[in-house]
Amino acid sequence: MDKMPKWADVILTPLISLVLAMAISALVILAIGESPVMAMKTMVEGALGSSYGWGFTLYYATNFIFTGLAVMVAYHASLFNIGGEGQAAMGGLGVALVLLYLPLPHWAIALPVAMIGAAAFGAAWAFIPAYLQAKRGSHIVITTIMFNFIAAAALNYVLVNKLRPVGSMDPASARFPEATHIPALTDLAAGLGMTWGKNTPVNITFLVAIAACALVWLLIWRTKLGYEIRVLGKSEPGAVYAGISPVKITVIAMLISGGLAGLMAINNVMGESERLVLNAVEGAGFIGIAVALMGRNHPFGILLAALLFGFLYQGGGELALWTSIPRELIVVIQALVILFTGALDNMVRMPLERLFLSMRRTKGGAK
Amino acid sequence: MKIKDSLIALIVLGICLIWAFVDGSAAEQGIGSALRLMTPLLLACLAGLYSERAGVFDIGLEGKMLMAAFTAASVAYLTDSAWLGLLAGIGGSLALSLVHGLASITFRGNQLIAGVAINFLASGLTVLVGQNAFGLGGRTPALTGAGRFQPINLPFAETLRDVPVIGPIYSGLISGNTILVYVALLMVPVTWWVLFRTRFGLRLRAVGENPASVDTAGVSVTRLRYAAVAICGILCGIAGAYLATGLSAGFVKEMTAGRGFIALAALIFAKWRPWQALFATFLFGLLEAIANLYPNLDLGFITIPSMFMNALPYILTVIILAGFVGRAIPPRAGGEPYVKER
Amino acid sequence: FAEPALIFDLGGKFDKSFNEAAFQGAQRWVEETGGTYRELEMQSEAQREQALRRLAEVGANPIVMTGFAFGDVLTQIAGDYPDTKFAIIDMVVDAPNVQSVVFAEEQGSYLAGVMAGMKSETGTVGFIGGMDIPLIHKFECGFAQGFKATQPEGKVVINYTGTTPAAWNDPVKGGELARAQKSQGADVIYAAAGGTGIGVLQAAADEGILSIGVDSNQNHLHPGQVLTSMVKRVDNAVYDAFTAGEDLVPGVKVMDLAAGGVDVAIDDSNRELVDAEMQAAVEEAKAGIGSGEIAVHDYMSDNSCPAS
Amino acid sequence: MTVENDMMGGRSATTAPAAIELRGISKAFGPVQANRNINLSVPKGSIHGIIGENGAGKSTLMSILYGFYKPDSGQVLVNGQPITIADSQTAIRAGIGMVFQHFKLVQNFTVLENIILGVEDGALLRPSLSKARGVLKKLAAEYQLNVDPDEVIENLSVGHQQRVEILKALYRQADILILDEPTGVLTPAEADHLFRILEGLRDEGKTIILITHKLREIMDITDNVSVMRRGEMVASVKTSETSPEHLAELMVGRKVLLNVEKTPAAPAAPVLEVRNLTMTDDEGVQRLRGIDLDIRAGEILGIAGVSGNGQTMLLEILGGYPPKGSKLGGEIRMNGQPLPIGGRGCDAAQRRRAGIGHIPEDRQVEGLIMDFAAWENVAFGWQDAPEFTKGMLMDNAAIKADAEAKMERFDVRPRNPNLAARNFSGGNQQKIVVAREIERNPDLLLIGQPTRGVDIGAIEFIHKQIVALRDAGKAILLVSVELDEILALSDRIAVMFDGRIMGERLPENTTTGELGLLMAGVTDTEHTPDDAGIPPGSAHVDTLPQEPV
Ligand SMILES: Nc1ncnc2c1ncn2[C@@H]1O[C@H](COP(=O)(O)OP(=O)(O)OP(=O)(O)O)[C@@H](O)[C@H]1O
Ligand SMILES: Nc1ncnc2c1ncn2[C@@H]1O[C@H](COP(=O)(O)OP(=O)(O)OP(=O)(O)O)[C@@H](O)[C@H]1O
Ligand SMILES: [Mg+2]
Ligand SMILES: [Mg+2]
Repeated sequence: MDKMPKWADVILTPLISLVLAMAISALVILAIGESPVMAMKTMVEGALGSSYGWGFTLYYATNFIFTGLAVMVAYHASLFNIGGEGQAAMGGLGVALVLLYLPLPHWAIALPVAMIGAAAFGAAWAFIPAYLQAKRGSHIVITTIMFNFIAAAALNYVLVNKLRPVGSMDPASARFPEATHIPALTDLAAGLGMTWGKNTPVNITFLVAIAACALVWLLIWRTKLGYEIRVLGKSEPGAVYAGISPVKITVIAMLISGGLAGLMAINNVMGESERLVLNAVEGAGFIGIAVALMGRNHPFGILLAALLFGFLYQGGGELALWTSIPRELIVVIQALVILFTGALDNMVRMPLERLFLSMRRTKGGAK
Repeated sequence: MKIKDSLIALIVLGICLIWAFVDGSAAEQGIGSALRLMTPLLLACLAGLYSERAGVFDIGLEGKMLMAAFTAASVAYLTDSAWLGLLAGIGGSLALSLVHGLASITFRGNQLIAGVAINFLASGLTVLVGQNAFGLGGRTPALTGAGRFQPINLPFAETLRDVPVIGPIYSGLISGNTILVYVALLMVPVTWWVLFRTRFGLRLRAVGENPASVDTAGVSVTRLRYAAVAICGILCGIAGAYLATGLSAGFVKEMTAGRGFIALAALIFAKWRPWQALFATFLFGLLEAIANLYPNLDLGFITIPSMFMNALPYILTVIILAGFVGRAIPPRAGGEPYVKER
Repeated sequence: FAEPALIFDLGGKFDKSFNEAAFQGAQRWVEETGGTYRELEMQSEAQREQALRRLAEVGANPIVMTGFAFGDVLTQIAGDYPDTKFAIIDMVVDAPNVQSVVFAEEQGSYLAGVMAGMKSETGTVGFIGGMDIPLIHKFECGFAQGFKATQPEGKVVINYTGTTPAAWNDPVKGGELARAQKSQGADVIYAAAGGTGIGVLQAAADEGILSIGVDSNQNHLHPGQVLTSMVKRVDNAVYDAFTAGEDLVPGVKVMDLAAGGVDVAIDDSNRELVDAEMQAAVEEAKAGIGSGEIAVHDYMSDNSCPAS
Repeated sequence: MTVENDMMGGRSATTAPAAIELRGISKAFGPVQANRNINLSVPKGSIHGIIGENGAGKSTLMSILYGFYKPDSGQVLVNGQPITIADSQTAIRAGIGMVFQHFKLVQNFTVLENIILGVEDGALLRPSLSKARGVLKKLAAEYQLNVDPDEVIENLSVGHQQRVEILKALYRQADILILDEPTGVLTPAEADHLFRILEGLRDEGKTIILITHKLREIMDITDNVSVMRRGEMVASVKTSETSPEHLAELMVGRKVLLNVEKTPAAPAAPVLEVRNLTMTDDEGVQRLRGIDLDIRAGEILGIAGVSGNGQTMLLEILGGYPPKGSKLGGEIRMNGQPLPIGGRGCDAAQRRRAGIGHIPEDRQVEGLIMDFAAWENVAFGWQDAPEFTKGMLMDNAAIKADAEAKMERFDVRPRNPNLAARNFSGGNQQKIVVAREIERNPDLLLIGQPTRGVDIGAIEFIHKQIVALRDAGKAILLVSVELDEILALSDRIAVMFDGRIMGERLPENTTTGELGLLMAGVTDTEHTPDDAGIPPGSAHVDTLPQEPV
């Protein structure tokens, strides 16, 4: 028996929270002497007002979907993977190595191969923390934080000393061969005779991300492995009683998690920059934590949260690009959205529950 | 059990001793550097310790420190007083603690999300407000004179300088730090004492282990947790103020540079205990100081690249953690809001 | 008449480094001409192309961008806007409508090295870079050459702050590195590390040793305690580009010592530190570089440095 | 519905004011009405029992009295004075102490620290601790409640933990003591000891409220008893004027069979053979010292013993998951085939494949995933079973259908497979576990504490199912600390003490007294002083040869 209808819980509550976050954001904008209406308009138009805006919003969202799913899968095994940043960076390395050194004649071949490379490198980077957690009890939060730093150092080294073309100033790999460039969504639209999102970075990885959401949902709630992951996440003694090996499941869950984080590289490295640059992940690994938690560790929630963050990123980018509002305002708005929808949600939910309960009481009393 | 508990201490002391033996003067400088690098980590780590011991997990240490660094530097600049700056730093950090408390105690929200939000909030607000106030892209103007905490020379530091062993340790390491370093060091026994020798500490630990036990003993869970979160805010405030007005001379955006996360790692490393927190944070400081002093290890046949030396502290941390420290069991009620009725 | 535009790299326009210098150049142009310009700050890699295209499409001309990271994107899109002129700083892009402005940081750093060599009593100086990337090695290598030219037996202690972008904004670590270098004997420290450098200069001043600033003139930060600053006149490059407007000349523009692109700053804040002898040595080095007598090796040419 | 409530009112009107009087207490948890307009009067200096099915609202009512929950409406009077109990502090000051069903102890604190928590004298601990140490010594002597004041709670047995809870209340000088299912986790000896203490307290003039599912205890010790059903108080009677059957009927609303009906066993071939099983834990303490057991098809072997004597480990080893870091020895055969003991290839899944089912001792920690829906719990442990899977996928439709069928057959209420396990009452949670394991039709079923904290209606049902499985020719190993249960269900009884089997008895030839001695490690029962409960001569009958140790 629930205190209020499901729609009120999953739609009404976040919506009101979002409105509250936006209201406070408006106050902040006022406080720095700018117009909230103008700011809101710029953001919404810039992110959602045209196929161009959507092209960017979806591009960012794609990154966050992968890192969000990564956090989610680990979370269901009650592992807090803060290492998405490093795993995604390593995924980028995997993509770069595959695309630069394997002769891949066509993107349709390059894509799956690069996906394997990305997932393998991301998973490999998650493996040591996972193994140490499972076997030695080394806390995964520490080890994944450390592995983020180590990944950054490793990439710094590889890009500067190994992958950088001779004479280039830029600590970045060479461009990937033309044949391996995956189609952008705008190309697909053009194939269908439409003009959509010209010159936007969103590419078919977005579709891969949607598929990943579905697959992760399937994995967690429909497969035996997912069942075992969730059992372990809820109760380790329970898992042992049920004949599930905590060591095995811990490692597998983290490998999947790292692999998903690594897959993000398909979007930003293979799809957008078409070469590997330094700091390509740009904090998406950390945003993934917020996205997963706000999405209530459900792929559909993650999809929505990722879109929301994509919107904030792109809308905020537009704001910073075309108005005098500093780009940090966006960070503040993001913070408020995370705070209100993710952590202060009960501030809205509790009164709503009381409202629905009393409504039910009066109705119940009448009959 | 006991040996395992003091293992980090032994490792740290061992490194120091070997270093002092191999290269005395470098060790003196390095250990001094480690002490300074340790101080913000230690304060933040103890801050987290209070909060998490009371059952409120805090990944917002970074944000609280950053906010404190900013408010401390701003007020120190405006008033030309490091002490007022310190107060402001504490105030700034406390404000975020209040947000954390509101979200995770009063409204029983997700403590981790609240922490993430606080990190974002601090990162954005500091630059936004700073740019509005000073127009330097979020930086505060450089602090001078009374706007900064100056090193204090302890009594007899000069006279004892040439005494062997004691001289370098007392005059070189212990003396000549800013007051906040001593505050941080003092906070270790104080925290231990508060936690394990006072009524408040007993209740605080109890509320992190089993809040229902505290509730049924007639003590308010909410008030205790708020108190813990507030102490966390104060300590993060000191840490941030030390960064901006002790170690450097003003605020630079994102100047905490991940120290809040390292402090969090140290807290787990220390298994939520004050003395171990001292050694864990000192270990981080020490490893960084070593990497700073030997940036390009030339082994003859191969020169270790700087990136590797930069990553060395993190690599060693993982090795020590996996090799010697083992399983860390967090406070049992940690991370979960106290809900009586669902 | 089209407005010019300036795009800052991820570090932001107040990076205490070359973005800030670019900003100052634009400001100077505004003050002198009363004109207006558009400016953008990047927030993510994916925005580079967006920003360039949008600016080109709204008719901004010329479009100036700071940082090598734009090189790749500019190569891709310059052809799409043949009527727009672009200027890119710190990178060579071969396109008919692009001016590539490259600085001879090694030459300016060489001069800084010479001054450090004259000043150092211990025979040891320090170099602190932000991230370990080729551009910063260019500074490091020029500095080391200048120093070794003065003190052939001297030693340069080299540190890099870190491997993440945080390395550019960590004054605390910068300060500790400076102290570590001092303990190794360094008495002049050259910082090429953005916001981290502020901590280096501060620590050096606190410790009573000298420091050398970078990019813009930082002598005033600690008067009498900053030996000099290796100024990289990004401001001039931007100013020139804005002034040239649509007539911006494509091709590679080398901003070396001779062109006034790099220099060491001597002003009221550090005049007392620079005695006549040092002044003469600097002038001599300048002349030597100008005449080709002194060939300052560019790290970028072969990824190695003869002086270290 | 008969409400026999006037008796209490009459009494309190003529004598001193009642220690506790509740008037019209109501409490809802969201949509659940846990207490509805409850009236209750408890005379001073009496022991008052409260009974009711799982989820009837007993714990809620008492928690309101203790200030843990706030009532939605109603009034509380303590010693005739109206009082608003806003929090537990108020309750403690009013002289009320409570021992909760789930102990409210800090696991990694010492006994002393737990005792003083909330009632420290002054800001420093040292004086409080030394004072408490003194008081504790006196209380221990007075009430025979011995516990080591410096021991950490997690190292104490549940029985001792409960002593700490009682000491906590006494230390707070409680005049009114509420105990919520105190005997659920106690051995008979411990329970008897507790009751002597309670009687002593009553004789001192203290008032005691006792919640229990065991009617024998109600009949033994209480003066009055109140019955709750579905949030309402349905009756309050004098204990001397009622009978267990009557109470059971009041509670459940129908006649309940209080004794297990079973025919004599017809044991066939041995199913499980255990030979010289030893186990040393990770701290080097030997916990099992050579166990030999045989269980045959169609019989129930009951293992009696005070908890902590190795029964849990025996179950875990047989269940395929010995405690981490333990060293094992000996031999286990199932249907003649040797089973691995520890190491690779030995886990719970392997045991299930070998035909072993397992109802674990702790349903909430091991037996169920509390946050999973009931239907998901039906596949718990059997997630590999072919009928629940389609390749790598789980066949959720099949699992749900199976869950619905099981819930139907086992009368799990509410019959909602989508409800999380957490939201079922203890008895119904246990029915889900029992249904899952029994319906698998295992050759051997391991059962630990099948009815702990379960109401009588559910106990009756669960016992029937266990007997039915035996009658279907399956072997059953039953571990319980409830001697009544062991005696009622077992065909043979083995007593465990200190990692050994002390002896085997036939239920019809032994008594609780004799078993109690064996459980205490006394093998030589010849010199036992005659106990009132032991029929003469029974202690001498050794029906089975003693197992070699
Ligand atoms: N904290 C709570 N939040 C929500 N519902 C609760 C809570 N505690 C109890 N309930 C519900 O209130 C009702 C009464 O529960 P209560 O614990 O009082 O029963 P009980 O009689 O003590 O049962 P048992 O014999 O199993 O101990 C049940 O339906 C239960 O689900
Ligand atoms: N915090 C709670 N929220 C919701 N329901 C609760 C809560 N606590 C207990 N319940 C429910 O109240 C009822 C009685 O719970 P109680 O705590 O008395 O334990 P129980 O289920 O009887 O277990 P046992 O007696 O075996 O320890 C059950 O339905 C339980 O699920
Ligand atoms: Mg109960
Ligand atoms: Mg119960």
